Amino acid sequence: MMNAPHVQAQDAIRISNLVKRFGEFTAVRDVNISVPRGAFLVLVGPSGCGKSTLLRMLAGLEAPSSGSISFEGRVVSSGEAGVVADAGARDAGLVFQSYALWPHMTVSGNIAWPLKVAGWSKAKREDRIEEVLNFLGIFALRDRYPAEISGGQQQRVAIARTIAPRPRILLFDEPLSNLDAKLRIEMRSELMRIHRATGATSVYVTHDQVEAMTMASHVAVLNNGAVEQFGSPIDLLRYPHTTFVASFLGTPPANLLPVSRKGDMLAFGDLPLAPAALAGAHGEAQLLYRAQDIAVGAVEGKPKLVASFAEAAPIAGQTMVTATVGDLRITAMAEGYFTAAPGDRIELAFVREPDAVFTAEGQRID
Amino acid sequence: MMNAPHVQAQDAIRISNLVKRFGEFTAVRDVNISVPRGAFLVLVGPSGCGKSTLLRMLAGLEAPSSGSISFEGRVVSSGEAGVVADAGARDAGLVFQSYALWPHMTVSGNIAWPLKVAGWSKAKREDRIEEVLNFLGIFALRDRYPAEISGGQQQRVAIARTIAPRPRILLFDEPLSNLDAKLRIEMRSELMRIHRATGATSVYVTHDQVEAMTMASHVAVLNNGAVEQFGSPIDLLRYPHTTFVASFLGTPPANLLPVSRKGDMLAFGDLPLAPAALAGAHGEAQLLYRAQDIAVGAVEGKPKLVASFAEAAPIAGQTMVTATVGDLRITAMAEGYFTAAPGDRIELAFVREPDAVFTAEGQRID
Amino acid sequence: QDLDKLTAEELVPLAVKEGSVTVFSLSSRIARVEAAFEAAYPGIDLIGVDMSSVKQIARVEAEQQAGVHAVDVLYLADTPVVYDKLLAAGRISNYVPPRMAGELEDRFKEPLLIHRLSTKVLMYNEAAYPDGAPVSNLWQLTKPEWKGKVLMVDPSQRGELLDLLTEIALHPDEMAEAYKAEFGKDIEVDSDLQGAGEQYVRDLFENDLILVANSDVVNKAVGDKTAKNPPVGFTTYSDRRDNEKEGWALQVANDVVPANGILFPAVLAIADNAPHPAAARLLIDFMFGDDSPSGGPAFEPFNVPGDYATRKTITDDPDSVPLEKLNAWTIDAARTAAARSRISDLIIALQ
Amino acid sequence: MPAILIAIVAILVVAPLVRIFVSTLTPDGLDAWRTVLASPLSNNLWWRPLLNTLLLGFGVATGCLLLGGFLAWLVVLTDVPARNFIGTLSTLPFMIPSFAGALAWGTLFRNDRLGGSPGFFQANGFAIPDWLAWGLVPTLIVLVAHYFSLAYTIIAAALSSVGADMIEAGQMAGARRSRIFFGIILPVVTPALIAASSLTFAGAVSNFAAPALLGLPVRMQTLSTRLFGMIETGQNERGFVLALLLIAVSATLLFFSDRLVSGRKAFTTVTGKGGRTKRFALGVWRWPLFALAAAIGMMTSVVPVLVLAASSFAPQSGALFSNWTLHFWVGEGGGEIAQGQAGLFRNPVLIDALFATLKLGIVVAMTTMVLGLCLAYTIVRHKGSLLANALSQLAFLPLLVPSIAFAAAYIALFGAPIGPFPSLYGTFALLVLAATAHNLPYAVQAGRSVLGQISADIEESARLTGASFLTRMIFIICPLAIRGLLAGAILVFVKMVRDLSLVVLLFTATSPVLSMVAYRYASEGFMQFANAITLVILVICLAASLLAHVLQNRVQKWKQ
Ligand SMILES: Nc1ncnc2c1ncn2[C@@H]1O[C@H](COP(=O)(O)OP(=O)(O)OP(=O)(O)O)[C@@H](O)[C@H]1O
Ligand SMILES: Nc1ncnc2c1ncn2[C@@H]1O[C@H](COP(=O)(O)OP(=O)(O)OP(=O)(O)O)[C@@H](O)[C@H]1O
Ligand SMILES: [Fe+3]
Ligand SMILES: [Mg+2]
Ligand SMILES: [Mg+2]
Repeated sequence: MMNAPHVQAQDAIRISNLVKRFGEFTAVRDVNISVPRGAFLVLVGPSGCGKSTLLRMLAGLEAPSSGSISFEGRVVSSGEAGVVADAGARDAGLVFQSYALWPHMTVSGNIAWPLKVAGWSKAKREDRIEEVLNFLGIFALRDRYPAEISGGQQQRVAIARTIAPRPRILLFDEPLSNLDAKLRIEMRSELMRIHRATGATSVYVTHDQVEAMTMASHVAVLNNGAVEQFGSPIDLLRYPHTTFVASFLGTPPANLLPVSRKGDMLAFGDLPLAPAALAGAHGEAQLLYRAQDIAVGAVEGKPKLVASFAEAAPIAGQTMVTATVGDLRITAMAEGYFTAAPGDRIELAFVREPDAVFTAEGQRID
Repeated sequence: MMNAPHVQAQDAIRISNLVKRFGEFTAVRDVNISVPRGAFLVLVGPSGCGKSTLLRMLAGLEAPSSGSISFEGRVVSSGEAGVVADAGARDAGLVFQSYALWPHMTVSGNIAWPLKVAGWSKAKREDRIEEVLNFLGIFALRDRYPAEISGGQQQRVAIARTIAPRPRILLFDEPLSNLDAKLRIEMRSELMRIHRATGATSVYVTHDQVEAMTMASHVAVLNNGAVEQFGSPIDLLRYPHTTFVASFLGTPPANLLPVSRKGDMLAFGDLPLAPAALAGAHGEAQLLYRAQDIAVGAVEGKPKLVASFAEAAPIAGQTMVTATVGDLRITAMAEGYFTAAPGDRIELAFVREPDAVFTAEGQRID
Repeated sequence: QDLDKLTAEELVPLAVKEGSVTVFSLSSRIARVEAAFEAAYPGIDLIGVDMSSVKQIARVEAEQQAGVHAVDVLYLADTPVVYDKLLAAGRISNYVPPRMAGELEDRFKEPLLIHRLSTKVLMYNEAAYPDGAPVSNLWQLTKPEWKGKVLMVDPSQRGELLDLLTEIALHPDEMAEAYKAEFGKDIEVDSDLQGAGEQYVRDLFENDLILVANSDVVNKAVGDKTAKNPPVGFTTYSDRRDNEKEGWALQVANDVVPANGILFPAVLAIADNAPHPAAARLLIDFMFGDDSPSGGPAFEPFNVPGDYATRKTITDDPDSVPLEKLNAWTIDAARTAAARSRISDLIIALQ
Repeated sequence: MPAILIAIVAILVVAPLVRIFVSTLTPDGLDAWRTVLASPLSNNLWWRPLLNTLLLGFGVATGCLLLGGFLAWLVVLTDVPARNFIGTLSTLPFMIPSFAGALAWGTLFRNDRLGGSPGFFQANGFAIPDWLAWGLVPTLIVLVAHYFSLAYTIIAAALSSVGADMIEAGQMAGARRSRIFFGIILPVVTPALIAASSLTFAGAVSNFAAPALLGLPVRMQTLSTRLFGMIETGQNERGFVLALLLIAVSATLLFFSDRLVSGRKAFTTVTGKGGRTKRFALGVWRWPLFALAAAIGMMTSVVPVLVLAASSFAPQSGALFSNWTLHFWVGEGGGEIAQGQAGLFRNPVLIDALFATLKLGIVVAMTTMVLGLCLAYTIVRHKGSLLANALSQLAFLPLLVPSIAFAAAYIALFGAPIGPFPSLYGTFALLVLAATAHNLPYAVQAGRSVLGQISADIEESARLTGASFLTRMIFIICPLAIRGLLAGAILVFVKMVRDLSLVVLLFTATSPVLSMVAYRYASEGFMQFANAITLVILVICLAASLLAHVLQNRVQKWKQ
């Protein structure tokens, strides 16, 4: 379920058996992750699963309850010793989820301050400030105070402030969440450019599928404080180990249909869908169908299901159609622009074999 | 460029000639929008274009510099009279972009307080709190303080607090931005359910294309404080009036290629793409190609372009491939999983006619 | 006025009808007078509020400007200011009880009725100077051997000390004579000054006169029994009564020419439009005590050694220099009031 | 609401000031203006005292900011041991009258300039030069030791609302602790620093006891000693002129310091995303810093309290540490000591006085806080506007008006019936009114520095629920600002229970307050009793502040 950490001296970041408890509550439980220098590690996971907490521990703002974190082979925090290398000594930059801008400084002041602290000369500072301001498209705002700019602008200031001193480890906590799609694409590729140019190691929390897929060299899916699967993005997408990962990644999200063995077929309710052999010896299973494996409208010779239309969204020339069968949401793809009224009955056809099969508990059956 | 407001008494919200200036800076300029009762108006636009400001004026937190806002035919704010009906008197709820939780109250305290103010009985209050907590999946957090929960959890508390008293006008400022994709889909349909069930009129700011497309009955695209286009979501997507709208909406974003007349063809650089007639009398124009109109790899008899690979993201069984030609980003679709190393040269084929043609200044040519 | 002529017995029924009397008093000992008064005249409630003279003056002025007449009797010192701000402005009036008219010296009846006299006189340490005062002429204090060894409360902070210096200035001839006695030559007065008294004030200041914040400091510095070479200071004679309690050896330097300081009065007056005119008069009469040597319960609270009753029937403490023998000038409110601001300006300039 | 507030401030503050001003326009008054400003006397009457006063004011304000700021940082933002203990010690000095500090200084540093018994050092063979025993330097030190707790109180309140995020962002930048403190933390609490420095400045320039006790022997006059002397010697007009000039000077200074916080800069540290608080680990510095803080506390509160206590036990004021007796507290009357006076606790009026004092203190603290909160709120929410600037200036001035002038103006203004309102002469109401106005600066300054930290959206989200202004104040604003508000209330309470002038001038009390009882004893020369009462007052103040502390902890559960 989880990759054992590669014990390599040159791992830029190595997290071993990391645990963080807040009182009774365990926010991070036994996390083991290692990534080499220059890696771009993306953390994804549901709200409240411990991503920010993990990031804060990496930054040195929070001491682990147990386990340890090493940077380049050097232990920087551990459960026994607490925060060994102080936040400031890690040469890491963190974009806070809450931005944490300094309200009494202008936009450029916010960016300048860390540079001052790092002892940059005035001329170098000014150049750099201008550079990052332009880069984030907020040059015109440089003399405003954080209270005088919009949410997305604040978020960009937070990014600018963090990248300006060129730290060797970059930690991003949902840095683009408040930006519009277009800007987000631009920012994404700019951040990647920076990442590549500086050779920094980055850890990046996001809820955006496309970001996760395009930026990551490594992805860790967290669930409830623990790592559910760790690997390259495309591996996770194509070979999810659990239904949790399967349903969490992918645009549009994959469908999981609970099925039970009916004769030599696995049937969803009364509808036989796939050969029972796929599920091995299991009597109950879950079938993973990607949205593109389900068509809207009946297809000759393919199993079909009547569902109630919920919503439709156009995507890449097709339409992503969501319909419900009982409590189950099923997402299918229709060609061109498709629409219907909520509640309309539509037919869904399973045009391909399931992409994967899982046990009822959610483990993959190979 | 903008629909004149329908002067109808029953318009739930009518915004006329609304302007908001902060000192020198004009954040909202001459906005005119009307929506009927029960409408779900989605505001989209780039970061800093004035969405939050508009919402705050609707909520009565900010007085317009000029123009007016009417609810159900009653003027609630205007440039002359300022805020006529006070924020509290509008029966409107706002989910703040910054959450604006009360840090000294627990999660349930945050939700309970508005109900107390509204004079709900204790029993009703408790029922309702339990209901919204469950609905947002944060029941287990009810006794924590805002500082003790994650960003996404805070955001959900902010939603819970706003919807609990069932206001007649619901204003949402990027309410789901910090939630993971899966939760976001659930929340989206739950919010729609609430919206439909209560018949409230909602105004919703989002950067999420899918949210905009699936939730909206009306969409207004804002640019630089002004309404760039207003209409139903599908209309905006299919018939953008300007390149701004065209490039802003749609997943993946549409491509705009600047072309100039070369003989009887419109050519992008040296590459003839479409008959010059499409551009009417214009010598320069921009062609709109959807991502699905551009294929990766040469296609017999179709114009082709060599570009440099930037990134790829799998989406609905295809791969969205982004490549650059000079400064221009072009997004194309490839079948199946496609990948390459950044900088690799790939061929793009324009497999269909452009979807629309715009002047060099960005106006649509019909 | 009719009421002014009535005797105490005649005032009582009127006063009882009025029911109460309010007095502002510079001394908290008014509480003991209250007990005595209410015992003597049941049915008349005495309301005593203790308040410094300055505050009494401020309050009465402000009240009367607002048209409020709430207080009946004022018992206060600071007579030059009282004279200026209250009497001359008609905010208070003088009342001499018929019983006292014959008994008091005239100077104690005009312009305001004087109840008793306090002092600011030159004091020395009798333990350090067992043979008597080290000073016999005020002018000695301007000589180098007393440089930095004369203390007084800053006369720009306290009215009584300002009055002391004013009184010295008001006796130029005596001061000139004393100068001659001390230095054997006629005094040369600086051209900007008027008379030998003012010259004395200047010379004293220039001889590093030490100013302090309150008389306690003077007493401690001058009186400390154990001190080797203690300074002298101008302070209150009656503080000598604390010698034993505090371990002091304060004694008055009485054989000083031309005088060792001043006697200044505490006066009783009736406020303009007093709401209880009869009771007010009755109280003033009462406060002069009975004919016994101690003055009885009404006067006893004020009968302290070193302070002097104006009533002749009241005997002074045997340990104190009797009033007639005390070599101090008694200030005259009107004259002092007239000269005070000039001296005040002089000492401000000397700081 | 702003209109009502302007009206209230006009009545409570502007009217008395105008009255005082008008009273200097009489021929005598005009003469006083001339004498003070343009005569041979003006040097000694105005310019030199002004110089001394400003030196004291700036020196004390600076010293208080450093000392109070340091202690506030230590208590609020670090893991120093015994934080509550240090916190309490740091609030004490303001409750101890400044004369006790001056006396304490004397016990240690007095030299033989005055004769009498020398101080500790001189007695042990160290020659103390005049400049260290008397004048500006000791006055400055004593005043810093007295007023720093005021700065502490206000700065600590502000620091306790600085969210962890902002500090952590500083840590991420690699800044050392001191850098974060001076670069991030102090600047975001600028409003508190301004408030603290204006209050300590005003306190220092209007303090009488310390410069009188320590300055007069070397003929150092400050404006407050001058002013006191002028009024005391019947030259009221000159006194008022000096007071008005002092007000003008201070108002100018305040005006410029106000500009530091009234621009576009925001100081919001309490945001709608929840606020954790952050404590720095001091590591090896924990105990040394604790020792330093405890030493400061010892010197500034324990020593003066000891001196006070000693002077309530010692029969001879010249020998504070010998022959102690409890007589002045509990002794039976009739004996040799104290002319037969019974001990303080046998004084029948004591209990009455105690209750009267508490009533006065509590009522005035509440009225002042309510008005002060409204004013502070208006000033903060209309930051930078003319209205806010005017209110902020006006609300600050009463601090510098001598009580006696203030009270006299009140009698003159409200003594007579005004229109349909009856005369307030001699009533408790008049006293409360005047005291409210007089103490307003503490409430306003303490309030505005914390209110400015609360981001607007927190209140806006409450407005949207339809909650009225009052409801929002009670349930949203007050709990968030509780520490600053209580700090203000305590300051007002402390000031009020010690105040004498206002009380005797404005109120014809049937039962006296403690300060009157103390005055009685003092005027009779029984300093022991007076000091004992001062200690009783101190205990009351301490109890009040502990109560406030408990209340604050209950309300601020979320900060734990
Ligand atoms: N107080 C202010 N003073 C000056 N300019 C302001 C102020 N508040 C907002 N603005 C500017 O007004 C514009 C609109 O801000 P608004 O918050 O409405 O943007 P928005 O559309 O919500 O953006 P985002 O998507 O980033 O939240 C922004 O450019 C912002 O910088
Ligand atoms: N101080 C605290 N006390 C108790 N629980 C806490 C505290 N801080 C965080 N938690 C809990 O720890 C869990 C992890 O929080 P964290 O902020 O790391 O989540 P996250 O993965 O970043 O979520 P999101 O995507 O919503 O930001 C959450 O369930 C949160 O409620
Ligand atoms: Fe009585
Ligand atoms: Mg988070
Ligand atoms: Mg916004």
